[in-house]
Amino acid sequence: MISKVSPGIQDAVAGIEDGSTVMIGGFGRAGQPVELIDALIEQGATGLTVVNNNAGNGDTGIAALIGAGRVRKVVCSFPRQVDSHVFDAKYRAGEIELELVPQGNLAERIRAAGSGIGAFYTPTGVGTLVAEGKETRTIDGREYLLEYPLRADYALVSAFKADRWGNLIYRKTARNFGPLMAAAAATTIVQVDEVVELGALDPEAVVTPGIFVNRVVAVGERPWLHDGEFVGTEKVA
Amino acid sequence: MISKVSPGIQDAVAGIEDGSTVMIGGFGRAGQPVELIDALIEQGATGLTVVNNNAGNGDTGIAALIGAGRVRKVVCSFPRQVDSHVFDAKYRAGEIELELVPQGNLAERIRAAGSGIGAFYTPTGVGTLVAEGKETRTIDGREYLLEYPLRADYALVSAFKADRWGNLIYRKTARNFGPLMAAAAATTIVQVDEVVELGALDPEAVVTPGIFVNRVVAVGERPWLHDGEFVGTEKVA
Amino acid sequence: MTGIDREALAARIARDIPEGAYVNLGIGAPTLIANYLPDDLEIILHTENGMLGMGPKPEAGRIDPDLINAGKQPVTELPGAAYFHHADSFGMMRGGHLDVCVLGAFQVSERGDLANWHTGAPDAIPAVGGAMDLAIGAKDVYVMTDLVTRDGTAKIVAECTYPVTGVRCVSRIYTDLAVFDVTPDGLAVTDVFGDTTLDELRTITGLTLLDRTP
Amino acid sequence: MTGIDREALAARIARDIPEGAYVNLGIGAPTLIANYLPDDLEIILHTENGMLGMGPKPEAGRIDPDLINAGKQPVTELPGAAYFHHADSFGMMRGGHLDVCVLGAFQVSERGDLANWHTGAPDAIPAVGGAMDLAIGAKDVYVMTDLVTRDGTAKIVAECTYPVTGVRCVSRIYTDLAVFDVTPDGLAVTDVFGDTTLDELRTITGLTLLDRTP
Repeated sequence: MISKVSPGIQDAVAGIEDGSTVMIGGFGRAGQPVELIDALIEQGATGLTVVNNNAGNGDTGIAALIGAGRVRKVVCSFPRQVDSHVFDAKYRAGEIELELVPQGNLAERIRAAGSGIGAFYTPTGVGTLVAEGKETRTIDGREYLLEYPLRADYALVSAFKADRWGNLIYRKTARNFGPLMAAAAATTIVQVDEVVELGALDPEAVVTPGIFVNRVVAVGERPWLHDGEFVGTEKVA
Repeated sequence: MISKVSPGIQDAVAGIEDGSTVMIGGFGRAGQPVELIDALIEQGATGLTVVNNNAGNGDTGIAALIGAGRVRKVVCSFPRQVDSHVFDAKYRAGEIELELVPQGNLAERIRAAGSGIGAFYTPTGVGTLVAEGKETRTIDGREYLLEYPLRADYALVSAFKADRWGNLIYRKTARNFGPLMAAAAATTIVQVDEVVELGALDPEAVVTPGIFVNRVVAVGERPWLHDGEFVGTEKVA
Repeated sequence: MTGIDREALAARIARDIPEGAYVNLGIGAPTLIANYLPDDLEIILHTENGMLGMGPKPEAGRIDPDLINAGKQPVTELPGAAYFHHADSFGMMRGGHLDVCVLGAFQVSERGDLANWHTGAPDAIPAVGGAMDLAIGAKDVYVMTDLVTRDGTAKIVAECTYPVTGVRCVSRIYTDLAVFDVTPDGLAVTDVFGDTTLDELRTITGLTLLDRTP
Repeated sequence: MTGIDREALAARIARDIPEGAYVNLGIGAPTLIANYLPDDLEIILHTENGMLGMGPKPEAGRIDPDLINAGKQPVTELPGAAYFHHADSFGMMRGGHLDVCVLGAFQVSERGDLANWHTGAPDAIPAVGGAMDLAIGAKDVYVMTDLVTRDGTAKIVAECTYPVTGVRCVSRIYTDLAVFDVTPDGLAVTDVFGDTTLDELRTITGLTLLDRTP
C-alpha cells in the first residue's frame, strides 16, 4: 500500500541538506507553509536558496527562516513589502543575495522545470532592467526574452486536503504557486489541513496529482475554518 | 448581464469564414464536438485548416467534415487509424495536406499560443524526422528543438457543463485538448450537455475559466448518462 | 487650472469599461475603480494571484486569509468565480486575454512606455512583482495617475528617465487634468477636466498634443 | 532454441515494476502487463490522454466513451485517480516524472535508439501520436518485443535502419529470448529464457553482448 503520509512534521522535512534550493509556496501569507518552515528551522538546514514570490512577511514563516540566518539567496519577484523588515535588514547588510524575476516569468520558469521545457521566449521584461544580459529574439514582429527553467531540490507546499497517494486540492487563492513548485522539485513536501481517504477527492477536481508529491503531513484545520465551515477572522493571517 | 449562451447551434457556428484555422477538441471520439462539427458542415465554411489530435474516425464528426471536402489541411499527431478511411483516401489522392506534430509538442504549441509564449525548446523529436529543418540547441547538456505556438481563428470544444459566463467543466478523459484550444483561438465555441446557473460550478473545480470562451450551446445529455447518472453503453462512441 | 479628484477620476475610468470586460485593476489608486463599476453591469475582475470573478472586501470578521487580491488585501468571491495557479493566471495575461488593465505610473512616455516599478534610487531594494507582466498583459493598458508630481514635474514625458516597466505598452492615460490616447501620431487629448486647457497641458508636458476633445 | 510467450514476457516485466511506481504502458503488447501486476501492490497507471490511476476495462454494458486510454479502448477509474489536460499530461512525461514506460519496437539499437513509429515505407501515411514523447518521457524506458521478426531479422541492431522515435532513450529490452540492459559499455544480457544461450543471441544480433546473467 502506498502511503506518502509522514507521521510527524520533522519526518516530513528530514534530509533537507545544507545548500539546498528550496521552493516555498505562497503569495504573501496565503498558501505559505508556515508549519513546514518552522519544522525546517528546527531541522537546521542552512545556506539555502529560497524560491518564493516574496521574501517574507512580519517575523514568521519565511521571514523567520531568513531571520535565523539559514538563507543564502532569495529568488523572488517582490521582496520589498511593508512588513519585509527581516529581509530588508539582511539585504542592506549584504548578508543575503537577491535574484529578482518578474512574477509571471517566475511562475513560467517553475512550470518549465516541472514540464521538461528547456527554455522559452517571454515578452515580459523586454526593454527593461531585467532583460540585461539576456538573449532576445524577434518572433512574428514581437520581441521576446529567453528564460530558463527554475528547478529545486525541495518544494514546501501548503494545500488544503490530500489523500495517501499525494493527490492535492487547494483552497481559493492559496493555490498560487503550489501546483507549479510541486512539479519542479526533486522532493515535494506538502502540509495539509487533513488527509482524507483514497477516493474521497473528486478526480475531476484534483489540482496536483500525487505523482508530483513525495511526502504529506497533516497540520490540522486552518483557524478560519471550523469543522469544515468558513467562520472567518478579523485579519489576513 | 453577460450571456455567452447561443440560442441554437447554427448561431454558435455563425461567421466561421472560408480558409479559417479551426481547432477541434477531442482525442479520437472522446471530447469530439460532433454536434458543432455537424453544424459547421451545414454552415458551409470550406478551405479550413483543422487542428486535432487525429484526422477523423469512421464517417462522422471530423471525418464527415473532411469527407464533405471542407478541409484543406490537417495538423495532427496521429492521422492513420483503423477507421480513418475518409482522411486516408483524401491524403492518398493528394487532396489534403498534412502537418504531423508529436502529440506532446502539439499540446504544448497550443498552450504556448494561449499563454503568450513566443517559442519553446522541447526534447521531444530530437534526432528524428520531425526535427528536420528545425532549430536545435543544447541546454545543460541535453538537446532540444525549437517549436512555435499554434494559434487558431476558432476552437470547437466539447465540455460537460458551462455557466452563462462560459466557465467550463469537462468529464473524465474527454477533457484532453479542450482547455488548451479554448485559450489558443480568437473565438472559442463550446458545446455542453447542460448550461447551469451562474454559481453552480465549484470555483475550485472550474477547468476552463470563461475568459477563454466566447459562445456556449447546450446539446443535451450524452447518451451514456441518464439524469446525471452514468448508465454506460456497449461500445465507445 | 482645476481638474478632478482621484475618486472622480476612478468614476470616469469606470464609465469606459463595458459590460463583459475582463479587467485587472492594479495595486493602489486603480483599485478605487471597482467602487464605481455600475451594479447592474457584469464586469469580471481578475487578480493575478489566481482568480477571476473577484468580489468586494468582506464584511467585518469574515476575512478569509486564503482569499486575497494581488495587493494582499482580503476580497470575496462572486458567483461564477474561478481559481487557477500562477502559471495559468499569468498565461492569461501574457496571452492577451484580459480586455483592460489599469495601472499606476511614475512616468509614461508619449510613445506609451511605462515606468512604475523602480525610481532608480541606488539604495532601493528592487521589487517588480507582476508589474512587467501587467504592462504587457491586456488588450488595453490604461494608466491612472496625477499628471504632475507633488514637486511639480510632469509624469507624461518624451522619454522615461526612470527604469521602464514595459515598452510601448500603454494605450490610454487618465489623469486628474485630462485623458490622453497614445496614437501612432503621438498623444491625443480626448477629455479635459475642470477649466484645464490644451495649451496648459502642452506647457506642463512640453509635448506636442493632438486635440481630439469632443 | 526456446523462449517464452508474450503472456509470460508480460508477467516477467510486471515483476520488475515496484509498488508505488508511476507507469505508462504503451499501445499493443505492453498493455498486457497490466494483467500481471499483483493485486496486492499499488502501481499507478498513466494514460497520456489525461489520467493517472487508470483501472481495468469496464464490465459489459458499462463502457464510458468519456473514459478511454491512449489506445482509445474503454477503461475505468480507480480510487485516487486524477484527470488533467494534454499539456499537463505530456508535461508530466517530458518533465521526467514517470518511473517506467514500456513500449513496443520495430528496432532498438545497441545504444538505446528506438524505432517504433514508422517503417519508412514510402507510401505509408505518417502517424506518430505520443510515441516520441513516450520515448523520452520516463526515468526508465523499457522495450517489450520479440527479438526476431517473422522473416528472421533481429530487432536489436547496431544502428536503426527505420526512422527513429528517440535517441539513446531505451534503458532495457525485454524479448521472448532474453532481457538486455543498455549500458555505457554496450548491451548486457541479464536473463535468458528457455534453452537460449548467449552465443545464440550473439549470432542472432551480430552484436557484442556482455554476460550479466546471474
